[in-house]
Amino acid sequence: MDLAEYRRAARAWLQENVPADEPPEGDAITRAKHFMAKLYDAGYSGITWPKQWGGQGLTQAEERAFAAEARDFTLPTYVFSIGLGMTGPTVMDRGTDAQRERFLRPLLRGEEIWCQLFSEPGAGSDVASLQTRAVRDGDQWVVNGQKVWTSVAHHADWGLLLARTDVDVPKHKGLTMFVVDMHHPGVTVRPLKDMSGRANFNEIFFDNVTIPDEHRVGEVNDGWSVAVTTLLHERLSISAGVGMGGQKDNPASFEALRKAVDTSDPLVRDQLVELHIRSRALALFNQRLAQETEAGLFPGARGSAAKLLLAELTLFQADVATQLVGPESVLAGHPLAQAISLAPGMALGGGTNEIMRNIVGDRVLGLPPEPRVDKTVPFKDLKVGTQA
Amino acid sequence: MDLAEYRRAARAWLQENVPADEPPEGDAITRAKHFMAKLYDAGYSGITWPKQWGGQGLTQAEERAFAAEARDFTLPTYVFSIGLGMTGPTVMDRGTDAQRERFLRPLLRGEEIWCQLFSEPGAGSDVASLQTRAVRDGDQWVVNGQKVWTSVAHHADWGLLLARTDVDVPKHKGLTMFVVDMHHPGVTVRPLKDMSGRANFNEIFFDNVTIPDEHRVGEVNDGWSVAVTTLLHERLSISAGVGMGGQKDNPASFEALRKAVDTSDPLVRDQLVELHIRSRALALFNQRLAQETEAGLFPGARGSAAKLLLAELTLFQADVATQLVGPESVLAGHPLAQAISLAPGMALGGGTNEIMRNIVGDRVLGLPPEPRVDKTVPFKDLKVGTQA
Amino acid sequence: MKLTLSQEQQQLRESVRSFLRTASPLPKVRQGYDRRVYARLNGELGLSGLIVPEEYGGAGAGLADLAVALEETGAALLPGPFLATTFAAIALTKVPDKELLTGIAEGRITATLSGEEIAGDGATVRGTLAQVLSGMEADVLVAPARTAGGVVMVAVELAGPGVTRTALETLDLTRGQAQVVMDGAPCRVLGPQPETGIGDRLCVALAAEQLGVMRAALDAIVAYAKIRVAFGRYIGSYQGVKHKLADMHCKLEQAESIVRYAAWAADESPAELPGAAALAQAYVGRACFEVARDHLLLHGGIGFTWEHDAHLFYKRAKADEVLMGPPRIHRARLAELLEL
Amino acid sequence: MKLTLSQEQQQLRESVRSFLRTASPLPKVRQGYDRRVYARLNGELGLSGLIVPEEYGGAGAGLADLAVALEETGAALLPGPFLATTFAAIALTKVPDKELLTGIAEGRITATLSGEEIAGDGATVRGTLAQVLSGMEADVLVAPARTAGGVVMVAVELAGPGVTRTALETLDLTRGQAQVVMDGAPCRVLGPQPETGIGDRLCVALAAEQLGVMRAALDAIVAYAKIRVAFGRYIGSYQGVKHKLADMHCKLEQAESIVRYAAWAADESPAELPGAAALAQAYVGRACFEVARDHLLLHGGIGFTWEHDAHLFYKRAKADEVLMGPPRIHRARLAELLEL
Repeated sequence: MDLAEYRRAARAWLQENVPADEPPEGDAITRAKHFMAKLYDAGYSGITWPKQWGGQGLTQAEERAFAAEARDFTLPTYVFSIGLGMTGPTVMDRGTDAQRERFLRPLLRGEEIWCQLFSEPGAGSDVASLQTRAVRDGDQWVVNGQKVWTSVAHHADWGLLLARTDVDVPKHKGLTMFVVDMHHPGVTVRPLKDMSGRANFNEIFFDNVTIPDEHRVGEVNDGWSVAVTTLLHERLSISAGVGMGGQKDNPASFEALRKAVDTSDPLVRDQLVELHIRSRALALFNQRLAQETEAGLFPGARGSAAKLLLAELTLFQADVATQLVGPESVLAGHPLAQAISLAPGMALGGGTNEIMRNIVGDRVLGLPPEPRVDKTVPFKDLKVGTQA
Repeated sequence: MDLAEYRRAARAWLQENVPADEPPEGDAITRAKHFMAKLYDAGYSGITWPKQWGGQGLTQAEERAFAAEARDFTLPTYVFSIGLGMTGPTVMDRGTDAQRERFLRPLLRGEEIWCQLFSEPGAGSDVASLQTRAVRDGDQWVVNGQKVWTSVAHHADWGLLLARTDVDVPKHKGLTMFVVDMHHPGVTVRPLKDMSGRANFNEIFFDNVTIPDEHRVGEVNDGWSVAVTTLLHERLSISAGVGMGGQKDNPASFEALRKAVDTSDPLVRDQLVELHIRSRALALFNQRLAQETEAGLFPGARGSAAKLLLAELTLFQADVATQLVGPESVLAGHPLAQAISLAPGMALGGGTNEIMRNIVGDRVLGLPPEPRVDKTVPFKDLKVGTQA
Repeated sequence: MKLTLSQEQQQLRESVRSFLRTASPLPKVRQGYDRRVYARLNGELGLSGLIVPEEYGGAGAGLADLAVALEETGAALLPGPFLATTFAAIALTKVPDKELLTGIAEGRITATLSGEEIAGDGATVRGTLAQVLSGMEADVLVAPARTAGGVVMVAVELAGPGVTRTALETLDLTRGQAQVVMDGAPCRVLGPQPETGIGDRLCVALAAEQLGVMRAALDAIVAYAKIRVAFGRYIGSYQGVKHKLADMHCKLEQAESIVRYAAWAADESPAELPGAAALAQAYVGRACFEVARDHLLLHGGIGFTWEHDAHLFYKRAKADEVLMGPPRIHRARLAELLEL
Repeated sequence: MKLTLSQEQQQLRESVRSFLRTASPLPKVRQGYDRRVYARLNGELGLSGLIVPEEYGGAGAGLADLAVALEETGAALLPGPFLATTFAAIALTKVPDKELLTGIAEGRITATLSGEEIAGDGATVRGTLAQVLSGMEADVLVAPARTAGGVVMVAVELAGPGVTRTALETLDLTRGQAQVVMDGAPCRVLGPQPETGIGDRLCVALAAEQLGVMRAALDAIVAYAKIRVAFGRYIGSYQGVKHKLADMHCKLEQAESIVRYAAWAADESPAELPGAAALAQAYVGRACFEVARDHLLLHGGIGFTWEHDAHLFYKRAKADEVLMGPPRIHRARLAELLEL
């Protein structure tokens, strides 16, 4: 089957099978699982993953073709995105065959939901300074600590957990990666409300939670290199998504605003022009990155530039929109009140603007690194988190 | 004599004695010296300096009163500003009595002109990394090296020179301060053109220039602490001048621009409004600092905030002015062509914007310092200047 | 021109600040308007009567003093109708009314002010005001009403007959608004609408509150930058953070200078007031939001959570920025005053 | 839409870049226009004929290719009439003239273009053009002339009778202008003035040059940040410098994307061209100056000296930004095209 044909078939399947409207939350999980099962049966789940572990064994070309078609639909697969984009690929790359056998197919078939457990209240940008401890006890590990910023944790069956297993070595060298059963006693999931009042994240508390050693991913104390694999996959899946769509429902977009404001005022018009310029500049940059990717040129750290620009644009849009619309924009029911409340999220999720600038400076421009004070000190002697 | 009377007398003297127009360059030095002599005879030179060394022994109150009156005049004393504002006070604070006796009165009487010799091509923001060497030879020192950014050096009789006397200790600990005779053989002054084509600075080359040890200021290897004294006086005299006047002749000022551009265009009007807002914001900040100073509250490092804002405003003004005026603004004869060429100077003289932000962050906000890699290494092992 | 605080003003600042620190700390702010705090604020500190003329039982202070108080209520994100009552008091000093001014000075009456006109017949009013600041908490509405005889200022009891109030939640969790519908609501005519000065003084008062909001936001993130560690260093030691904080400090310095100037102009130099007031809103409103925004962002992920206070400042700053209308109106006013 | 370079375009870029690196390095740029460099540029590389149709001896390329070449001449701050001749060639592709196009393609003729109208009678022209790009170096002026029969495009020999040229120094040391006064100067009518497309293509061509200027400026300061030490560390390791460079890189990425898009639109999608051209000037002109300005500032004191090259980029960037008029005209055009 050639690529064009593959694409047509994918489109036809999507048209027939994607539910027109997203169902309400509670039921959504059942329907999402049901949809993933259909996707799997149709051969569109794990397109590039090896057949041995439940994938289709096809190439990036088919994957991109399907993704391009899928962009016109809203697939109800959000709760599987962490598993498919980050934790699944990590198990594939770094897990044992037994782990691959156990975890990958149920993920592709939509039977099990995954979350990722890296960040902590004291370890955000600096994930490797995390404090959650895993202590060996025979052929299992006992985990205590707290994680945060965990999406879909309240639905998750499994979590990919990074924990500290040695405090006597520098921080990057005492971490180990595990798969933890989210239904295990001692795992508490607490919803975390963001500043708009929505609960899209969770805090997770571990109280003497045990993990069998066979659920360890990679070697003991080699967890940081496993985490780097996961974060690489995360960056790939974020940068693939950056700037794609999203403006359609944005009340602060150029198209939405031009209808909402008085364009007979030249100053208002000029603000809209500025919004147009910035939106187009970023959209074209994203399209250029996508064209490069399709041509086989991997954008690498340049994706961080796109992410930084998106964070800035998101804030700028909501800010200028509320200025243009004026007093009514801050009424609770107004879409812009929600927009301005959510606007900082893009800058704070997936790496702050400062982290993005470091990445662009270090990896794109090749600038000399900041001197590091935390690479050689044993973890127990290191300043971490929040302290005077 | 009470303060008001002092002020009236000062004003009367200024009205009678300040030449109406500044004379052309060559002759200017003679006239400046002549004027300084008159100023000295009238008792307005070194108002707060001790009588013993030629000053008037009065208080800050008289000094401020005279300065306030002098603001309405253009005193032809520019070539003495380094001596009066920086090097003279340093000799006063840190010199021997013999040095005070020798140097201060001739300075106050306008007989001798001074320059300051700290910066080098490889040591700008980081003055303490300078490389000019002074090597002891009996009761004198032999100097070799290069200085840069030296104002009025081509007219100077004396220079306050910071040189390295020990390379085996960390960089701040191997410097010594000297007074160098600018007429000594081996001192070469080369004018340095700035990007506008004007030569307001000089490069100074020292080729086996000798200095008698009695012209050393402070202890051997204690030059950095002397330099800190000088830089403190420099900062005081800069921050005293920041934002005072200056807009009158600025072709990029609000008042100049409103006459030069088409204000029927609402976008042009709004740019002028922005210019007005920023100019007023800084002018009011400077006035507030001045009022605090008059009330005896020393603004300290907050003056660096004013300097940073002035650097940014200067660039913004020239930038927006050329945008508003359009193509003719870049013709060589247009005042804005000169303005945009000189605009970066404010950000590059007296500390870059980055240095100013460090000062504000460290000393005003009390933020933790950057870890330093250069404080303990012997100078000879330290990376300095420009190198791969 | 006086741009620095007098000793008395510094004492006023200190007393309001220390009162609010204990009586209305941030955790309490989320619970909203507390009448008991207001009673003490007005009773112990006399804040409600600060600008009420002495003949009506107030302290007869000017806007320079008021600005000091508002800076502190702003910094504390004080919930409830303090700013609204202040707005009304500013208007009432131009159409003095003994009952209202005395009531405000004694802390008995909370009030609010409408900039929009309603319709009146001298005894009753009718009309709809879409967004009245603290409209649910205020006892009295002061508003311009167009009557057959011209525009007059009237006072309407908001809990009285003919008035329907609907609470409006806004972005700013600490201060709500209300839709107020009046249909034959009894009113009292206070006098003809003053020609100038009210709107400008509101601009100055709001700018003073904004100055407090931005100062508190900057203080909060500076304090955090001194205790939060990333990669083994306090985040405040990174130039990426330090330089941004320095820029925020520069904005604060300029904003304070403008607020002092505008308050001085309101008290001492009427000819300068319109330009100073427009300058205050044009500069301070923007600077306040930018500082509150960057303070939130520099907190990192925790700043995005509901539990953290950062969003309270961010939202107050945005709500304040558009309180008097789209911010461009202040720039347009400046253009006009500068005769551009 | 094609936003990436083809293999051929990458080769073109490499050959222009390596030619200019040796034939016109920055120290040489200060000496101004060198006819020998132009002869080789046009002879060896065929740049003058790049967009001249094949029937007139050119390569018949589109703006996407031209943009690649202009990016490199911009990055090298190539002095002299290359951009001016390119502007004229863009106009001439719309009113083809064998003599001029062949001459340009062969590198025999340098030309310039006026956007302003002069007056003509079909045989001679008169009028004053205040600022003609490369007016002293160009052989021929192409300009719209208003005649009794309408506006036509004419060609005027600038060294010919009836023409008085006065050299104008500008901020940009690498490229001068001239005042051109024509009083009965003989002209040749090329054809009626084309209705659309010239101005937009000039905007795109200029944006391509600006993209090159900003890229070269960013490259220069990034290289310096890797070798300049302050306080014992390379300055590029400080976030104060690093983060600014990252922001400059972001501007460059967006500018390149816009230039590729606009050049593609000029070649392939005429309906999109006006909006793309205005977008290119509105975004790239500003970004180019900002990057050139910050690149100069980040050099520290040395960047302020005449001897350092930083000011050459800064001045070219400013001169380019206002070359087509006050930059707000591009924003106004966008507003119009967006039907705001």
